[in-house]
Formats: sequence, C-alpha cells, structure tokens
Amino acid sequence: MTGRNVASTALKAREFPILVALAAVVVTTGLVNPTFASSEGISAILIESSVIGLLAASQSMLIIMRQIDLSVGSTTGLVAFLVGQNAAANIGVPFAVSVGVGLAVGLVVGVVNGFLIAYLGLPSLVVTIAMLYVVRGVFSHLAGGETITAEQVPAPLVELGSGSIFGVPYLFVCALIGAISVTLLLRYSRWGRDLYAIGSNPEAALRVGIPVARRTFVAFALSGIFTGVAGLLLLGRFSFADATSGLGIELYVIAACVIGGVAIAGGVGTAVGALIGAVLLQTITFALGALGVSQFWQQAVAGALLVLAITFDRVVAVRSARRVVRRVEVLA
Amino acid sequence: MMALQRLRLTAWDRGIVLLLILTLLFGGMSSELFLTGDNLNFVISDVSEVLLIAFPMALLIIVRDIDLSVASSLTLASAVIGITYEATLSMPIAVVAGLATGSLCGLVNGLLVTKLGLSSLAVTIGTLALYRGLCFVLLGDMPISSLPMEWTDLAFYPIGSTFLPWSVVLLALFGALFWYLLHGTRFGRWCYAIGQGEEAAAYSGIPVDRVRLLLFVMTGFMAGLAGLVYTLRFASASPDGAMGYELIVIAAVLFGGVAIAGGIGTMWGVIAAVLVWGASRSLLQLAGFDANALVIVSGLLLLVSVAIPQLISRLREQLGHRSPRGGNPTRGEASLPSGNEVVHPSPAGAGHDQGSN
Amino acid sequence: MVKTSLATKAVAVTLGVLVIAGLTAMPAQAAPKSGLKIAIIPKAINNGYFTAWNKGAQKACKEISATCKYMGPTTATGPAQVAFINQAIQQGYNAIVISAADQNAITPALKKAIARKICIVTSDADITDTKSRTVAVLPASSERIGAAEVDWIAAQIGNKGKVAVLSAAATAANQNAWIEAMKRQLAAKYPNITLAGVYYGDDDATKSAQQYNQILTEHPDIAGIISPTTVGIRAAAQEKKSKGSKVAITGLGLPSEMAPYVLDGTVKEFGLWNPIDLGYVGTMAAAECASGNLKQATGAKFTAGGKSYTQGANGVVYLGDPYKFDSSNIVAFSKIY
Amino acid sequence: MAGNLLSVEGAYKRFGGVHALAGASLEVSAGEIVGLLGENGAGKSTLVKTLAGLHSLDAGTITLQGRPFSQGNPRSAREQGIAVIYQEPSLFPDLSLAENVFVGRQPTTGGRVDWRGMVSQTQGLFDGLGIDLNPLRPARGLSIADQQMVEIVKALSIDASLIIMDEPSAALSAAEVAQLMTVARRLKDQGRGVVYISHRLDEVTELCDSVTVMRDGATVATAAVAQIDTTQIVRWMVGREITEMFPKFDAEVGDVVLSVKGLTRAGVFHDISFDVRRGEIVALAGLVGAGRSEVVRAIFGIDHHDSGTVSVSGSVLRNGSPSAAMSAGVALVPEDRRLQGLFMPAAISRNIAMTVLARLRSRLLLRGISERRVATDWAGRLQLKYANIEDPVERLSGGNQQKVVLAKWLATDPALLIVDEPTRGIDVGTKAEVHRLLSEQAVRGLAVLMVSSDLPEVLGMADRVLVMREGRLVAEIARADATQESVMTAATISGALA
Repeated sequence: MTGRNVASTALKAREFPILVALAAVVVTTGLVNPTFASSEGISAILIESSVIGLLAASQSMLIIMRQIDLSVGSTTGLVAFLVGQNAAANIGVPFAVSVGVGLAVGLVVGVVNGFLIAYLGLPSLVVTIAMLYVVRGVFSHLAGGETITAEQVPAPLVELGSGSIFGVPYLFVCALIGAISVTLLLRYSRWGRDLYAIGSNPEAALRVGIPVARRTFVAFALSGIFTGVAGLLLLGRFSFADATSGLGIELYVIAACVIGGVAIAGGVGTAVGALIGAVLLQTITFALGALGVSQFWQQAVAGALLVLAITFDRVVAVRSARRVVRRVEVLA
Repeated sequence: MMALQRLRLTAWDRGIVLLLILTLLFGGMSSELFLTGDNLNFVISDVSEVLLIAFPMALLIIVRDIDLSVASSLTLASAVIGITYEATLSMPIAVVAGLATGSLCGLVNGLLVTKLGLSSLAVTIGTLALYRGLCFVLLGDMPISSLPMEWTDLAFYPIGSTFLPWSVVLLALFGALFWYLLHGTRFGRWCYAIGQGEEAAAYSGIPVDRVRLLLFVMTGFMAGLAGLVYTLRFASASPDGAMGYELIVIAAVLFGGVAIAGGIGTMWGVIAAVLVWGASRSLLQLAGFDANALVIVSGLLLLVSVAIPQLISRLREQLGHRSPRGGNPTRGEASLPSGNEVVHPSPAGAGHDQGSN
Repeated sequence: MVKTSLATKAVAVTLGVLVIAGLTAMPAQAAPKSGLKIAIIPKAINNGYFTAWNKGAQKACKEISATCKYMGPTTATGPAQVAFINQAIQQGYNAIVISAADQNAITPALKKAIARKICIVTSDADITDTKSRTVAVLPASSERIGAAEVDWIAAQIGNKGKVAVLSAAATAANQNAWIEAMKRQLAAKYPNITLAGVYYGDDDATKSAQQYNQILTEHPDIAGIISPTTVGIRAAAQEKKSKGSKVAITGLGLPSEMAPYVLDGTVKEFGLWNPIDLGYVGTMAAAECASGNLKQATGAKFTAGGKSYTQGANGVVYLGDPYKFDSSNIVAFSKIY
Repeated sequence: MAGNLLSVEGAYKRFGGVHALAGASLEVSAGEIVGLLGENGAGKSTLVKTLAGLHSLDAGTITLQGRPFSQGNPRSAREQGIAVIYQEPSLFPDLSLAENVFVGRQPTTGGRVDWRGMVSQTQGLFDGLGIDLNPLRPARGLSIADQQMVEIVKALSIDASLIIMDEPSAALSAAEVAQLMTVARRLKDQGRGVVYISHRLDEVTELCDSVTVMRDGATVATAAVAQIDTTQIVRWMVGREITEMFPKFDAEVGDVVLSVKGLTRAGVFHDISFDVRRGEIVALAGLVGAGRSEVVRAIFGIDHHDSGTVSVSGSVLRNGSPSAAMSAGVALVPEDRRLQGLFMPAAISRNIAMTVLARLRSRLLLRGISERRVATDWAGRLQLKYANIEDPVERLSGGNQQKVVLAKWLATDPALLIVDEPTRGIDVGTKAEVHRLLSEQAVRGLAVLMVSSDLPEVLGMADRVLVMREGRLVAEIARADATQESVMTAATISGALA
C-alpha cells in the first residue's frame, strides 16, 4: 500500500463531494455574475469564512469524539473584547501579551468545560449551553457599552485582518493552518486517533484502555485555545469588538461541521472538511446574493440547503454501507 | 413534605418545587413588589411561551430527541397568523392557520428524523434557519400590528378581577393535558420506555417511530400556540421574534430534571423549573440587578441542575451506597424509590401511589 | 493637527451653551417636581450610542433632582424591553423614557404603564401607536434625515452612479422610514443615481461587515453606500479601510467612533444628531409630563435646557436637522460623543 | 510437560454468594490447541476474563511462560502475551481495519503515526493468515466472521503467545468455520498456544489436541482428543442424566396456533414453513447465525418479511407490526435481555406492566398502583426474588431479570409464547425454574416456540425440534428421534436430512 493511496483514500471519503458542491456553486454563480468568481469575490468569501471555519475545525475535534461545544460564540467574543481592552489599557503592550491574553481566556473556558464534562461526567450539550449564558453574561457585564475600535486593536491584528499573501487573506491562511494542524494531529498522533476511536465506539475505547476522560478534557482545553485564536481573528477581522461580538455564531459552527462531513454521531470527519463546510456555507450565502435572490429569501434557502446537506450525507452514508454489505455477501 | 411525597415527586423534582416555594417566600420577604398581583401577572405572562413549549419538549427529550427549531416555528406561526388575519380579517381562521403552521413545522422535523433516520439535533439546526428564513420571506421588513383589539385585549387584561393573565387558561389546560399524557397514560409510559431503551421498546410492541413523530408534531403545535400567545401579547407579528427561545426552553426543561440522555423527568419538575426561572428573573430585576446578571444566573441554574445530582451520586458512591445508575440516580423518574432514599432513608413503598394522582 | 474652523468652534460653543444652559437656565413656567423616579430604557444596554444617550438623560435628572435608572435588555428586541417596562411599573416609577426597539411589541406594556399613571416619552425611536406615549423626542423628520443622507452621498459621487443602503434590522422602523425618504429624494432630485439594493446588517458589527462585502461582490461598480445606523457605517468604514475600495461611504455615525476614518480619508462626510441631546430633552419632557405640565397636544410647548420645543402632529418633537461631520469638525465632536 | 505455556491451578473466584470458579485448572502447551468445554455457567467465561485481566482470582495460581501472571489489568494481560477474542467482536466501525488492529498502540516514527507501516504490517498479518481484506476499509459492514479475523489479527499483532477464542464460531457459517480453523492451526504451527471454547463438539474434536471440561466452576476432566469420544465429553459436561434437568410435563396438543408459510426475508432466511400447536413446545435449533432469531423477529413483526405469511389462530398477521402480533396473542421473550427485553433503569413494576398498560387504565387514569398490583401478582407467580417491586430491574440477578421478561409477556395472556435463548447466562437453579415454567405454560394450553443453542435444553424440553441451517429449515425431528447427534448433524452438515 503506497502513501499516495493512503492519501487518496483519506480524501475520497467525505470531503470530496463537498468540494465538488463548492466548485459547482462557484462556477455556476460565476457564470451568471462574473464578479462573484473574481479574485476579490473569492477573497471576500474566504475572509468571511475564516472565523467560523477555524471554530468549525476545532469543533470537529469534539464532534468526532461525540461531544459538542455551544459556548464558542460567547468565548470568541469575550476573547476579542478582552484582548482589545487589554491593548487599549496598556498602550505599547507587546503583541505577544495580547496573544497570550486571548489564548489564556479561551483556555480557561475550555478547561472549565472540559473538567465538568470529562471528570464530572456531565453532558456536554447542557454544560456548554450553560457556559454560553455564563460567559456571555460575564462578557456583557465587563463590556457594558464600551466598544473596542480600530485604533485600540493591536497593529499586527489589524494587519492580520486586512492583509493577504498571494491573494489569499491572512485570516484564511490562519484558519487553514488551524484546520490542517487539527487534521494532522487527529490523523497522525495516537492522541488524535484515540479521539476517533472514542467517537466511533466509546465502550470499546474504554475496553482497549484508552483514557477517555483525559482525552476529553484535553480536547476541550485545546478547543478552548483554538477558540482564543478565533477571538483574535475576529478582532483582527473587524478591528472592532463590543458586547455583542460573536453572538449566535455557535449554530453556524455546528452547521459548518455537519455540512463539512463531520458526523454528529461521532467517529467520522476531518477538520479540513469542517473548514470547507464553513466556506461552502458562506459561498452559498454570497451566491444567493450574487444570483439576485432577495435578502429575505436568503436565510430560508440557506436553511433548506442545510437540511438537504444533512439528508444527502445520510443517504450517501446508508448507500455506501449497503454497498459494502452487499460486496461482502457476494464474497462470502 | 408529606403532601409532596404523596405527589410522588422524585428528589430532584421535590428540590425544584421546594426551590420554587423558597424563591416565592424569599421574594415576598425581600421585596414587597414581588408578590403583588401585578408582578405575578407579569411573571406568568413572561414565561407563557417558554412554558407552553416546555411541556412537549420535556416529552421529546425524554424519548431522547430534541427540537432546536421551536423558536423559529413559533415566529413562523406568528407570521402566518398576522398574514392570514390581514388577508381574511378573521382571527379564528388566522389562529387555525397559525396552529396548523406550527404543527406542519413539527411534522417536517419529525418526518426527517423518523423516516430518514437523521439526528434530531442536526435536522432541527437546519430547520431553525429554514423556518426563520421563511418568516422573513413572509413578512419582509413589515411587521404586522393591525390585530383586532378584542383579541389583543386577551393578552392585555387579566381574568375578571383576578390578577391572572388569560394565558393561565392555556397553561393550566395544556399543563394538565401534558401532565396527564406523561404520567397518566400508556403513551407517557411509552415515552419513558423509548428513552430508557429504544430497542427494548420496539420489542415491547411500542410503535417507536410513530410516538416520536407524534411528539414532534405536538411540539410544533405547541410552538404554534406559543406563537399565538406571543403575537397577542406583543400585539404584533414580527420576523425576528422569540430569538434564542429554543435554548431557554431546553435549559428550563433540563433544569426541571429531565435528563438529556432520555428516560427521566416529570412534568412537575419542568413546570416548577420554568416558574423558578421566571420568578428568579423578576426577583433579580426588582432587586436592581441588570440584564447581564439575569443571563449569568440562567446559565448557572442550568449548570447546577446537572452538576448537583451528579455530585450527590458521587458522594453516595463514596459513602458505599450502590448507585443504581451511572448517571444521576437521584433524578430517576424510573427509580422512584431510590429517589425517596435520598431524602428519607426510611424504607420506601409506604403505599403511596405512582403518577402523582 | 487639523485647523479648527470657525464653524466648528461655533458649534462647539453652541453645544457647550446648551449644556451650561441646562445648569443655569431659570425655568420659564412651573418647574418639574423634584424627586421624580424616571426609568431610562435603551434598545439595548452595552451599546455606545445609548451610553451617550443616557449621558444626556442623567444630566437632565441631576438638574431636576430626579432618580433615573438606566436599565434595558442585552439584545435590542421589543419583547426583551417589556420586562424592564414591567420593572418600572412595579417599582413605581413616575415616567419612562424609552427608545423603542420594536415599533409595536412594546405598546401593550406601555399601555399598562399608562394605566398606572406613568408618563411615557419615546426618545430616539418612536412607536406606531402614538396614543401610547405622551411625546416622542426624535432627531429630525424621516424626510429630512433620508434626504440629507442622499444629498451627502450625491455630493461625494458626483450625482451619478449606483448606491446601496446598509441598514440595521429589516424590522427597524425608523431606518425603514428613512430608506423610504431616501427613495423619494433620489426620485425627485437625482435621476442619475440608482438604488442598487437595501442590505440588513442587523446592527451587528460582524453581519454589517459581511453585508458590506456582499454589496461589493454583487455590485462591483457601486459608487456609494449609505448606512443610516452607527454600527453599519462604522463596519463599512473599517471594511473599506482594510480592503482599500473606492466606494464612498456616508450615513449616520458617532463622531467618536468615526473620527479615525474621517481623519484618514476613508469617510469624507457623514452626519448624526446628538444622542446626548435626545436623551436630555426626552428626560426633561418626561419630567414635565410627570409633573403634570405636559400633555400631548399639537403646538404645545415645553422647555428643556432653556430652549423651547414645540410638539408637531401626534406629539412628535424634532430636535432639528442632522448635523454633518467632516474633517473640519470631527475632532471637536469626537470628544463630546 | 515440555513447552508448558500456561498453567492455572486451584483457581477460586466468588461473586457475592456465587462460586464462579471453585478449583478450576487449565494447562496449555506451546503449539497446542486446547478445547475448553462446559455448560453455560460452568465458569469458562470467568476463567477467560481472569486471563484477559478483567478479574483477579480469590485463590489459585496462574503461571505464564514460567512466570507468575500478574492479574487484574487488561493492558498488562496483553503485554504479558495473552490475547482474547470474544464471541461478539467490538471493533471501531468508523476506523480502518489496520487501525482497528493497532488501536491505542499505532506504530509511530518520530511521534507521528506511521500509517504506511501500520497498513503494511496489517497487510502482512492478513497475508500470513490468508485473509483477503483491504486494511484501509472501515470495519463498518464487515461480516461477523471477518470481524473475528480482524480480532485474531489484533491478537497476532501484539505477538500473543496465548490466544483465547471464546466461542468464535458461534455466529459463523460452515465455510467461515473452516477458514477459522485453518487460521487456528496456523497459529499453532507458529508455536502459539490456543484455547478454543465452543459448544460445537464436532469442531472441538476436529480441531483440538486436547480438551478440558469444566462444571460448576471446577475442572472435571482433561484428556487428549484422540482418546475420547463426544458422548464422554457430554457426560463430563453435564455430570448427570440430561433428562433429570428438564421437567417436561405431558400436555394435550391441540389446534394449530401459529402457522408460518413460506416466510422469506432476502439474504436472511428463506421459505420457512411450520406450525406450532396448543400445548406443544417446539424448539428451533441450529447454529447461531442460522437465522433462527431472525425468523422469530419476523414472526413477531420486529423485522419485515419479504414474502410468505404468519398466521396466529387462523388470522394472518400484519407484516412488520409487533403491536398487531401482540393483539393476536403473540409474545416474544427476546434474545438479548438487557438490550431488547428490559428497560434496565426502570422499576420492576414498570417493566412487567409495560405490555399490559392498555388494560390497566381505570377511569381514564393510568395509575401506578395498578401497575404495581399486576407486577406483584406476576412476580409472585414466578417466584421472583426482589427487595422492592419498584427497584430498578438492573439490580436483579440475570435469572431474575429473565423472570421479569417472562412475567412481562405472560401478563399479556398470550396464545403463543416465543422464547429466544430463554436461559442464556442464567444460573442452573433458575434455569430449571424457567424450564418448569415453560412446561407449565404448555400444559395450560399455550403454544411455545423456543429458540435455543443449548442442545440439552432443546432435547429436554421440545416436543418437536426444527433445525435451521444457513437461513433454511433443514429438518424436523420428533422428540423421540431427537438426539445430540441428529440435531447437530442437521445443523452443521449440508446435505444431511432428517
């Protein structure tokens, strides 16, 4: 078995149809409205996908192990705000400190989530809905009516939010690096493989001696750090933060994962797939506009497409499972 | 306590009911404004929509499903009520159309979940966006507020000379109905059974998918009804109404002792939980806390509601009691007698009757 | 660095006078009672615009020795405001000053407040049912605001080309009224300017920025964007700055938030009324009403800060045309609000 | 003994009041296949679990390759060279076969999982055993036989010196069993020790070098296969005359209750026709995987059938509707008690009353008191041992749990009682009670259809034995003609006729 085969089998799995769908949307819309497929148009889509994409990439890690984190929206906003506030309050603070603040805030929320879920055995859906409220409330209290505006944002973040390299926005480069590193971590480390095993069959995972609680805890903590990075990206992206930053994005993050082929039942999917899902979600939104679909229809169509994507994924999964069974029967 | 015991509440539900009583007592003592008819009227009105949806949501979570699209269904029903009224000038027709819309939303969710075998979490995240989008399609940027006074007055004036809002009629009617459904009928036993073991339920001749489908339709219907109350209460139909209610409903149901893993929960707990939530919000507000504090308290209540039973069970394990279930033994609808043990170590089964009648 | 023009000084002085006048002016007729309890309810707390609005309200309260509480929801929706209207009712406030987040949804709650003899004044944003409040203190008529914004953009793009509107929520009543006025002004005065579309950023920075990009993707030849909301114009300005587009941006913004963009040339001119004044006058009107000195009546007058205000039809009081900011005056105003 | 690999001596293990192991011993040499035999509950699985590191002995010694075996830790057991292959493999359905083999200990180069190495190692192991599977395919959709093969490869990949196969052939077809045996012999040729647990005596005598027979927790005999025959083995296993164990009363056989005609479910079972009459106990015998459970599931309506009819008392049942079957008087005590039969966290009373709820309503209200009444009544009739009728059923012993399932179904007053593996995993005492109960029901006029892999049970209880093989009904044997041999021959050997 060659490495090339390994790679191609890995890609063949679930990300491929999403990429095809993405290409189809871009090409058809681009034919109708050429600016859509122009480099500016694509760059705009990539920028808009970055924060959700990075969050989806780290969320995929949790969904793969049958967990979920709905608190990411609140945490992302909180990080963005606190980093800005910190930089504004201590003018000339080194950029590394800003980054440190962001990652630390994300990590704290992740550790709290992880502890409650992994070591107290509480269901992640409930814990993270609760944390969604708690973090948002604390955030809102800290922020009050204060806004973080462009001049308060650390310069490197502003640069991050506006610059690009070879036409690819820095923001998306960050999301891509994040998604690729999660994908590689999950694919090439024993730690990552354990997450797939846990999500695929939690009881069997215990039986083969995988430390499920520890893996869960670390995954949430790691996801917290990624959320911190997403908060930095959010701040760089808009050069602005206030008490409503990041409000309600958690559902888009989950949607991106689902569209990107991360099975909500666990065990299947990649972070890169989740990022592609985020890009596809954003592309559809832009495409609907570029095709002249009324603003009022856009959300409805996006929702319908999301339902379709879930249905399609399931139908494909059932089909391929059936095909495998049939092949086995023929062999036997 | 004896009276409560006769109601056959489990430890958690008793705790919630006790918490409700304490909240009311504490509220009455700490602020003379709290227990006024006026304020109670407001508190009840304020929780009406959440409570109406919480009734069926409790059943849905007990069978291990979930519906995140309820707030969008509510708003869609509200939009349809507004539009139908504008078109027909007949409120009865509009109400029927609204309830039908809600039920249809539920039916679509239910069919996708039961017929295609999709995860209800994923499906209803999708329909959450879809139904909300349809609200904007229907109403665009024009909220409808030309509703007949004789209907909006229902939401405005209390019943006769009492302080109770008219929505109490719906709350009492459907509260009793869903209580009966869950605790007094075969259907309710089926719900618990499906949540405790779907396969065993199928092997017991329970039409599992039909029950689940019906629950989704009920949830949709109740979201539609909540949409009616919402429309009348705010005398308008707007596409961006009830944002975020889905998480409030789910949080309240879980706070009421329904286990997210299914099979456990009571209607008493859910009703008490929603009322505690509403009362404590009002209390905090009257005490001068700002909106941020309310948000934090909502989250903490939810966290505490899952953490405490878990900690109790850990403690019991350490004290050498055998926990009947890995999860949260004190919250067992099913493990009623073990619930008794938590509060009264005396032998259970003192002849009290199951099902709170 | 920018030379302060005479005009700027004049405005600054006027504003200063207004402020000082409040402290020193002798009330013309019956003074408002002291010791009133007034609830100040914004569309949402945690919003810079309403922080400024509240500043004016608190100033008024101090002058008349009233107790004012600033309270409101975290998200700008009518139903969320209702809980705070109820709180004001329960706690026996004498008056409520509210910026309506929804033109209909809060009406039933306000009626209950009126039944408890609580004076209602809408400030900044009104409700549809004008009988459910005494007066509305609004920045300017929708016609004037809409027309002014179109005039600003027309001047920047040379009276021709495509423009788009980046609004707040699709249901925001005042924004919708302004947009209608913009359409009328375009039709009447600027035949060579076409309206490419209306986009909704829901007063959410993230969404507004995305909508800005959507506008540029859909209409690469767009000449100008009007954003009649402080969140929208700021997001658009930031996007333009980071992407380097040539689109002209105007609309309604807070000088303090917009100053950097005006100074670096991203935005040439934009406007706003003074939210501090809105809060101040609204609270004064509420105090007058609660003291029994003010009823809804066309032509009736009341004074605030030494200045007299006259009710128009349905008890609407306009503070005057929106004020235009550009590089000549932005620095001075950015220090005020 | 030369090349002694494993030696278990004087093993004792008690769970509560039950002696699971009471003086068990086992010897395995390198390059030897030992058949471990015994009835259900004889202590085999406790012994296996001890060797897998899941239990520790109360007393006794285990020596592995001359060193004392350190007990009580699965990982350490594996590291010491013992691999266990269970009857029901537990693979990770979403992971590739290669990864399933190496899960938790993937080969790494510089901290990075070496996929290429892992795949090629797996391929090598597959090739070595003649397994034709792609190491990159996911485990989902694999047949049980292939899953067994993956488990065996997993054992090989840790280079286990002792491989224990716990009823590996139970769910396999004849061809698959042959393949399994080939693999087992190859392991033996590599110098490894193999413990082979099976109920199929023909397999054991064909494959194994020696047998060790356990009964009631103790080892009762060890012998080289060449020196004994199956009758002797059975005598050791049972330890007494089989008939004594099974209280079989004479019942009057009446009208046809269940009539199955041409029942077919594509790829699962084919053209099944038979009748069951009042007062009759009919056993459906065959190997696991022959399609017996599937047939009774289709009769009860859990699964749809593609063609054919099921009629009860003359009327045809609706396809795929358990509730229709129930109202026609069919009751099914399913195979998997924990998953299919019971709501484990629910009260005993809830479980028993679950099937009769429609009858319990008084004045519109379903009252807990009526549930408890009916449950207490049946618990009494079945001599259920419980502390409180509202205790969760998961607190009961396996035998008492099975009684709850029986109570739940007898409460429906059925005309036809179908029991699928009614005494699997039940202690001997309760087992006899269950058998007595089934006999009594037959006397009362019930028609009883019993699926069982327990041959003595089949022979002891059944008036008639129907034998299935590979989805077809291949033989019908009257009580008088039913012997271990006749049934097993029909169940295993194609072309055999009754």
